[in-house]
Amino acid sequence: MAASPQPAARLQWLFGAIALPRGWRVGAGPLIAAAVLVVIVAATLAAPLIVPHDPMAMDALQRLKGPSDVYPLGTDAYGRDMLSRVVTGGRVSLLIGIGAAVISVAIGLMIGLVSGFFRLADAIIMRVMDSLMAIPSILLAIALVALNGPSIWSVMGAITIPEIPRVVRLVRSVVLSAREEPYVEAALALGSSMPKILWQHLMPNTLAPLIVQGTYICASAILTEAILSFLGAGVSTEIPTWGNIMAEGRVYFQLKPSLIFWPGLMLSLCILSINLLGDTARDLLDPRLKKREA
Amino acid sequence: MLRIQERLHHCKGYARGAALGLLAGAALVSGAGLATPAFAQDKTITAVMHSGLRVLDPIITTAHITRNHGYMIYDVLVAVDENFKPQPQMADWTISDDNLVYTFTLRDGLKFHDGAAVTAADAVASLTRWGKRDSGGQLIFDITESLEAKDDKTIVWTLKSPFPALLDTVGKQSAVPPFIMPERVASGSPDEAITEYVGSGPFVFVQEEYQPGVSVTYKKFADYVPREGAASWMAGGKNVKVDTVKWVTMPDAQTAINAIMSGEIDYIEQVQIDLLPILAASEDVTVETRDDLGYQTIGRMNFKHPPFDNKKIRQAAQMALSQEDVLGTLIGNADYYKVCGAIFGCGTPLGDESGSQTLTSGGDVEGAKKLLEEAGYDGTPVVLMQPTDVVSLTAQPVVAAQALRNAGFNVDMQAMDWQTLVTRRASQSKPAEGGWNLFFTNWMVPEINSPLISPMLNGRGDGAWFGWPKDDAVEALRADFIAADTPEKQKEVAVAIQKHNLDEVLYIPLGEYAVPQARSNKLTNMIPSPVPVFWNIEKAD
Amino acid sequence: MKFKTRSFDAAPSVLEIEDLTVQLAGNRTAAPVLDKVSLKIRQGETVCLVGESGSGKSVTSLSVMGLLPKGALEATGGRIGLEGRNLLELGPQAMREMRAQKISMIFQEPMTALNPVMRVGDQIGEVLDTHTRLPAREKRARVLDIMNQVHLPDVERIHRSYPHQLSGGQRQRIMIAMALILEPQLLIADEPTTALDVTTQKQILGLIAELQEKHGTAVLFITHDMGVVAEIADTVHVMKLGRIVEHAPVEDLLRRPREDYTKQLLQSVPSLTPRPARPEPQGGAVLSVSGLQKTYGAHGVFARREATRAANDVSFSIPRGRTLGIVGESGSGKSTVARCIMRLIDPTEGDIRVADREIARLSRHALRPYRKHIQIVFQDPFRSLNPRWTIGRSLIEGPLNIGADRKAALKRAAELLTLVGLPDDAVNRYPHQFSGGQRQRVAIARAIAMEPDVLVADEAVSALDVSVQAQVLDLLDELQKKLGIAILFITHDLRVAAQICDEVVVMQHGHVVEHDTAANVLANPQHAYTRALIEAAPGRLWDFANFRELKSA
Amino acid sequence: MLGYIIRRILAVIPVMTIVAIFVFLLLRLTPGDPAAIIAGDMATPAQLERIRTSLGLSDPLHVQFVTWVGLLLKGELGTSLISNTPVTQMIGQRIWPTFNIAVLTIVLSVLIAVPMGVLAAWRHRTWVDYAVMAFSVLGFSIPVFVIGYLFIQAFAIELRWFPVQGYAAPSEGFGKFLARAILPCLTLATIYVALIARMTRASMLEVLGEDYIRTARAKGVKETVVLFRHALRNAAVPIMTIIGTGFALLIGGVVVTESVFNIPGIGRLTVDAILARDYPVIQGMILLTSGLYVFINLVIDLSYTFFDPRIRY
Repeated sequence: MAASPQPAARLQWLFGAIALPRGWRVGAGPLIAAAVLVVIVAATLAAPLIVPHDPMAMDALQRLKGPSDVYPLGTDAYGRDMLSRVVTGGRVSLLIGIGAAVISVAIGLMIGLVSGFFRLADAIIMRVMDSLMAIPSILLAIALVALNGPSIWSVMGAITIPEIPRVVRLVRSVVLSAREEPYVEAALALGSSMPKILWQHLMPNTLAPLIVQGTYICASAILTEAILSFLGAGVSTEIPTWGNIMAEGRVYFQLKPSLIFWPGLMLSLCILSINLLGDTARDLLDPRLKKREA
Repeated sequence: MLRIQERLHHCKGYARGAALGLLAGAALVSGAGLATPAFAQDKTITAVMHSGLRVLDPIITTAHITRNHGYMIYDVLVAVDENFKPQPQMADWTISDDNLVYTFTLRDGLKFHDGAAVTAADAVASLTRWGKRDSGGQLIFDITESLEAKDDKTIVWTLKSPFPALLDTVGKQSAVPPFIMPERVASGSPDEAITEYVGSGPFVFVQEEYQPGVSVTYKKFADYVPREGAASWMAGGKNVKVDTVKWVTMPDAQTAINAIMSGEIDYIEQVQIDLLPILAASEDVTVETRDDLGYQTIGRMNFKHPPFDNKKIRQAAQMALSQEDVLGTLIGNADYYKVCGAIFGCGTPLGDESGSQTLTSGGDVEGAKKLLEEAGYDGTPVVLMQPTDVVSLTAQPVVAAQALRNAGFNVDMQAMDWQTLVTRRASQSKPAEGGWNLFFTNWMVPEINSPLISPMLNGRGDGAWFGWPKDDAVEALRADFIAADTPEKQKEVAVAIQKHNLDEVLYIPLGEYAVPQARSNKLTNMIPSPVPVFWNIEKAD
Repeated sequence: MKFKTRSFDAAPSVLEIEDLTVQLAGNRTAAPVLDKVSLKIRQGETVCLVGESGSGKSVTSLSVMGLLPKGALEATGGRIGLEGRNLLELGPQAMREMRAQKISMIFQEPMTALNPVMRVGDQIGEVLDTHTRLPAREKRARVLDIMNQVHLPDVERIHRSYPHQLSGGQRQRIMIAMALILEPQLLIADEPTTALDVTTQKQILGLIAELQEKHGTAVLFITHDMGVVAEIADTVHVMKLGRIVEHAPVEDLLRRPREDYTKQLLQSVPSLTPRPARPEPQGGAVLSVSGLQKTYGAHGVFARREATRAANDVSFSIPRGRTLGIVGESGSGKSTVARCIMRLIDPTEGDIRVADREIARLSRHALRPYRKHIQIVFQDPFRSLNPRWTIGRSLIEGPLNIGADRKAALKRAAELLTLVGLPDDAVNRYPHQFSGGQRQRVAIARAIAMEPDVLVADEAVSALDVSVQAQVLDLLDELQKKLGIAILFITHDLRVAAQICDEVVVMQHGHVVEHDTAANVLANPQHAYTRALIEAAPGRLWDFANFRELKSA
Repeated sequence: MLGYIIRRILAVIPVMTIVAIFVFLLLRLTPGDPAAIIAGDMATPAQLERIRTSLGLSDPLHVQFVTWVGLLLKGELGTSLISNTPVTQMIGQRIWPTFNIAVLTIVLSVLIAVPMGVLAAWRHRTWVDYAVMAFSVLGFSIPVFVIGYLFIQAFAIELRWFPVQGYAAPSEGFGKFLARAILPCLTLATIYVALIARMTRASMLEVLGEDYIRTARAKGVKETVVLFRHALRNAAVPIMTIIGTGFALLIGGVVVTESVFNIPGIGRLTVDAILARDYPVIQGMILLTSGLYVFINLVIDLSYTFFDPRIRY
């Protein structure tokens, strides 16, 4: 281990004891994935500036048209420009994905830390988390969206809540195993207080797995948004998302597959990239795999 | 299927524990199924209807699928034919000269599915229950002196004052026809759903194969005696020529189309017009319009809250809208929609298009802007409810929102599922506090083709339909209509109501459209009718 | 001390390794892992391969077995000759056939080397399945026979047991049975007793010798323990950094080491002779423990486990500037005692007095001011420092907790690093940039930064190579002299205890069986268990550091 | 073991209680009115109120809750507000298609995914590994309804190998069942296969680095035996765990797949019930699926003892 190349010292807080595996190098896959993601994110961020049409503007005479100079990807059932919608749709989809990841990780981290270190709280918290886990997330999400109306925030919330127990469990298990580490016991012996140990020694251990988990949550949130839209419980169609563009287009699947194809392609490319990056991060950060390489 | 029932009883009997008992029982006996007994010689029509059947009481609900179910297993005393003329169905009638006493006589051979004969008492109970529920029925019962069974076959209905449209109302095919049920069933409260489904209609409901929302099976009622004569709408001889009719639900329109093309089903009640090109490729399937009257799509404002408590602003909104834009987006194919400014429907006896020029000619955005300015619109947001899960209602709000914005309205379009919408539209709260300003819905033309039955023309304030206009003028006109005893007079009043409606903007007619059906070419002789009926129809092998 | 002296000049050679070179896969420019290693083993001979960690001992053995990790290491040169064939040139199928039939191997960790989910009888039988076609009954008979040969008790029961149901010694016997059932010519034993207690180690070493005798097997024995070498070797090869630096018959090597490295290695081996007694201490005890008891388990409605007493009625005290050792085998309760004293776990009964204060029943919060008086150094140098923190941050954590100024604490940290023999710029570096011995120094510096009265060293040198071990022991000694700290030294190694302790407590099954001065315990043990421990210590009659027999023994 | 099972079953009680309270409150706070669905378009507010009263929806919340819990304790789930059918009967009708499809999916997934994962781990960092990983990432990245449509288009419409839609019970003939079930199962299996293959690979990679694998190789055992006899069984516990937690995923997929392939299962029942605010059905279904989830995970935990003799409860 001592001889293997080290990550830059600046990243040490994240990598912990884990060094880059011997001979490890980033393959073409993750690089392409990162490039794709950058392009998609940049395009959606700049959507208002670059799209050729107002993604909401309808034209009853231009319904379901094929690609043309005016409409490079054709139009949808309301005569709206597909290209503009697909590009704009990424904004909300990515917002939901990233939002769900960040919120569920943040909340899960807090609850998990508490649960991992305080036995009394643990029993209660874990019962509640078990219950939340037991409710099928998609049903919970549909019910929550029905409750709050199909706004972006309620969809994001509906996707976030079922993810929280998973994050809590992850954080808790990391904390439980890390608190057995001698350096934590040493900190205890040095008179450090519980909150300090929790935050300074244990919390950083959870960051690497949480980053990995966060990418997966992000990917699955984007996918869940699409499924919720499919089931009629997604974001209001007034705001295009990849999910509701596909949901609107699914009726025309045989007739005009491009209505599903383009948003589907963007969505899949995006999720694929996020997942690939998540996998790469995990390979990099997972000490168990590391052990095998050493 | 039967086995499942037994098993359920078994579970209840012996494992009356947690609900999980069901699961445990289920897990033990794997591989059981919902076998539909298949008889090779049976002629079965498998039909995909526009929605799943969940409510089996055709009186408690106005849902079309339940009404259609009602026509399968129940029969009616009187029914209108395709010329809008009431015809005898279960009963013939006589009317006293003073137009106050209607005497109905049941025809011979009428039997319920449980074998009992249909009696006048059954009919009286059924009419009474219906009268508490149906708005047209309520009008009649308001002036009813007595309704009684004189003997087993004779029903006497005595009125306090004449009601010229009584037969039309009793014989109407929508939304709540007075289906005749056994007295023991019909004597229940109209607010509590019935639990026994025995009728005297041409088909028998097969309880064991009923799966709410998924499928329902009807068998031919062997003892049904059809009336003489050809079938015409709900009237005439209901001759059943198949053994079984099975309604199945397919939540995915694409799936249904693929299924009819591969011969897995025989009939689709409503085909989405955009998908017709797929069916055009099939030689085995015919696409046609069963019902020429079709549907009217409408917008309704809330009269209780700003900005639409102001008549000028209502007019401005109406002026901004274009039927062509709405229909073009909703339907797309001009063969299947029709710009029509008549609130009673084009092609109906009362239909008239007075006052609807802006609607039918593409809207007048400039005029709307001017009106808005005159009215002093202060930018109060218009809360527009958009259902996300009903295909035939998704386009109207989107198009309207854009038109209203173009005219200078501040529109707050809120998406929700249809169920939330129907709940919310019943709320009289302020729009910002869970109320609303504008929503859209569709009616079958026969449901709105007369001032008597069209719910939007009720002007009784809080007692009116959602939107709650307080409009004494329209109430007076409706009274005139009830009193009108010739078709000419009726038409005259109807035209006045039409003009009044478009001036007051009680509701905005947004045009008519037809929904084609698709049938396998094995099916023949299906009669044209607003209600899809399965009598007369034949199926080739 | 009696060494093996049999001559193998006439014996045919079994294995001949010539100029074996192993390199990192795909990286021919890096220094080779094995550099032209040559080695010869003759029939019946025991060849010991000694060296510190990273010297290439295990890689050598894995090369012979053809088990080098794929894609990580590859043999790039030389020859491994067995029965005239070059093993490096054999295909996978042919190599598989060699294994267990011609060469067998046993490994260090009998816990992990056996498949945890297979019955041990089946695991032995699998060797027969793989290489022979015996009928089931005969197969079973042979398995039971070899199990008898390795002196397993109640073989019928053990045959159908899973590894976790057996003790460490039994598991290693299973491994040996598995390795020898087909009577291979060569047995490679890779640190087979390192994970075992000394008494078990003695039995296993005896067993290997017995079977070797019986079957005439040649043994390649890999170890870092010179004591073991002295006990079993015919010939010794010393490895360092992938090369064999010296090889000789065992007695020659121990008496007349030629290379400096060998000498250094031998001089680092701590002697079993206790250190000279130090003057009696003045002043009272800084740590005193009385009637300490720790009971595990046995609550909960459905728990069926019986309560286990990990420590029972343990009492001792340490004066300032003195070292008390707790010695015992695994499961003796010595670490439990250490953790109770540190209040990392809560003692069930008994008193612990630190700085004149009873701390056994203080709440976690109330305890915090007393933490500074007693500090601990753990066994594993890789896990006892937070890998995400710089050395400096780790060092000032404690002082900051007791209200020190950050700047002053950092300055003090640099001083402490110098004190433990590390460059003072190490404050800005991370643990992974240091070796195990250096990290252990940092851990010691962190502990003494609190200026404690007592330092608990829980197996603090057990994971280190002997040469490093010696340095760390010296450091502890030096610090004690300078700072007057009392040390509670927990170890399983009698040699280490002899070198550092003034007093020794011997523990067995949670009880203290003997408590006396180090000299008395080692030279004149009273308890049978203590005697057994001492007798089991390999090479106990040899004074490695001085290349001669132990005089006083 | 028995003590453990009893303890686990007792632990189900608080979990299910929390689920029950949570679901009940969630639903009752949801805007929506089953009476409006029952009554249809033309109902007046007064009529709705009367129907609501007759359904017991006008009672105070705690009264409704007590009524419902009373039913539960009697082993009943109540009656659908919309269709007036006992919920147990509705679930009884609808559970079999879902159950059969789910079982077939799991079997299919395990049969496909485990060998894939084993192969990938064995051939770590070769094209085989990369191909398996690529597939499994892809499986996570395409919405399940798109996969369903693609399968329909390819196998039902273009190739005409299978029917487009529908469900047939195994009692109608296993061939008929299989013909209709195979496409939905494959659709559902895609994500499940991805999940299990990943986990199998990861778990196998870890196990293959263990000492006893080296021991097995040192015995001269064949590679296939090493992989399937020694490694796979040791790698089984995390794989079983993921099969259990993946059950939740399966329910999500079932909801969608049942729509796409028109299968009358409990997934659609639940979605329809949610959209119609049919409270007793939703409550019953969520209780059932939650209970099922807990039960399956208990069974899986118990199965660990089969794979790993060290685990004793």
